[in-house]
Amino acid sequence: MSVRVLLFASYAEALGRDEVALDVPVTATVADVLEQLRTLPGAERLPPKPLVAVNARYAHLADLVSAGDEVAVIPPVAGG
Amino acid sequence: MSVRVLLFASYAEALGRDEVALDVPVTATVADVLEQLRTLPGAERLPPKPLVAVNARYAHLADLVSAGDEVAVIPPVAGG
Amino acid sequence: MRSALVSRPLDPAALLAEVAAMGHGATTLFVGTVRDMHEGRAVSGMEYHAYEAMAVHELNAVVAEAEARFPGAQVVCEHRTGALTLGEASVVIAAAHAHRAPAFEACRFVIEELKRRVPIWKREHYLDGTRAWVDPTASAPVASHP
Amino acid sequence: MRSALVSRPLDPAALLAEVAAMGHGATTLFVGTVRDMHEGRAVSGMEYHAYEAMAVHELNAVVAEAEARFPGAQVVCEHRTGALTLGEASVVIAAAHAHRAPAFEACRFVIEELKRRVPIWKREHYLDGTRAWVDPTASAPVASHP
Repeated sequence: MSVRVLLFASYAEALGRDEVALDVPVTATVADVLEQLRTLPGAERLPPKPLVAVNARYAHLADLVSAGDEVAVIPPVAGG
Repeated sequence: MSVRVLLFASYAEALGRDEVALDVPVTATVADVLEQLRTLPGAERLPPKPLVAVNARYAHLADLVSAGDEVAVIPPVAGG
Repeated sequence: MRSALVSRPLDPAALLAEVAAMGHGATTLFVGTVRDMHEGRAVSGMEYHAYEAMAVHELNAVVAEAEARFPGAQVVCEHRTGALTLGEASVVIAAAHAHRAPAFEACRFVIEELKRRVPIWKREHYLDGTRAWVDPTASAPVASHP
Repeated sequence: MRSALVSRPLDPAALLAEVAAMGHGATTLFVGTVRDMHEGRAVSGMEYHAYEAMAVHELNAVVAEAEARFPGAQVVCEHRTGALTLGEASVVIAAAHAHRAPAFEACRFVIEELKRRVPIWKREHYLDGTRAWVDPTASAPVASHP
């Protein structure tokens, strides 16, 4: 199945894009999506365990993802 | 010697005036001024140890007063 | 730093502007207003009285102490006197600093110290036509005998 | 309660007015502004980026939590996005309550939680022409490779 991965700020710069579609198994977790993402050039600059959101809510690495989910990799936030 | 005593808010109401001149001995302290003040009608409504300022600065009961000093008896403050 | 006792309406935006500076990343503001209830009684308005010479001195000392206690803070405060209607501002404090913690703490310090020692008194007017001096040290307002 | 992510200049006075009510005796305001120095480097401006759908949700959740944690508090918050110049406000929080302690604490709660979890990022532009993403978890800004 396909999930849409969003990248922001320094992570978008690291991978040279702010969005990428990834193919993952139907039983994939957030951790599996990250592992797949790490095969892309520039992904070696991501930290070992970045914050992740699924469909705009913070998620755990063990959470399952579904086809069409929006998986966002969240750099350290710096609002205010 | 004479000192000028200022009264405010509920204390001014208690004594029915906001200012009174008192004659006190040359060696008088703030406590002596208060004792003299207590002879006036309405002064029984003052608390036993009110806050006092001499010449617009907080003072202690044992502080000496001088001729012409402005002695203010300060009700509980309620600014803000 | 600046402080003042004023008889005209207070302008919070003006105090915010007064502490603005390129080196400040954080500005806090406190506005005290006359509210419609106090200790269960319906309030119609408030009179603020001050021992003016002393209040001006103490208020300035409080603001100076805030800036000394939080180095780099810029603080201004104005307190209103006279008759105020419901919702009107009785006090405005603006505090700015490079960082937010001292900006918050300087602002809070000023209102706490002001309430502790600046010789200002207020008389509440109630909807039932009575009035009373507010005594924060008492459990209930002191009845007024005008 | 209300919160928003906006691309126009923020208006602190409007937020103060928004939380005004006759039952409120205390109103606090926090304004975050772009300052001219950060960790020893001269800053010329700042870009704020957000994961918009999520930032709107998280910001609203933070403001709702502030009102739940301090019952009776009324809180509004606006956060700016886009390019800001020095001295411009990036965030404004107004909190009002009958009493001052919860007004201060609700305001402080919102800025602390916002900085902890709302997905907003900022890129500093320096006077020397370089720029970098601000990483509050790092000791120094992350170099930017545009």
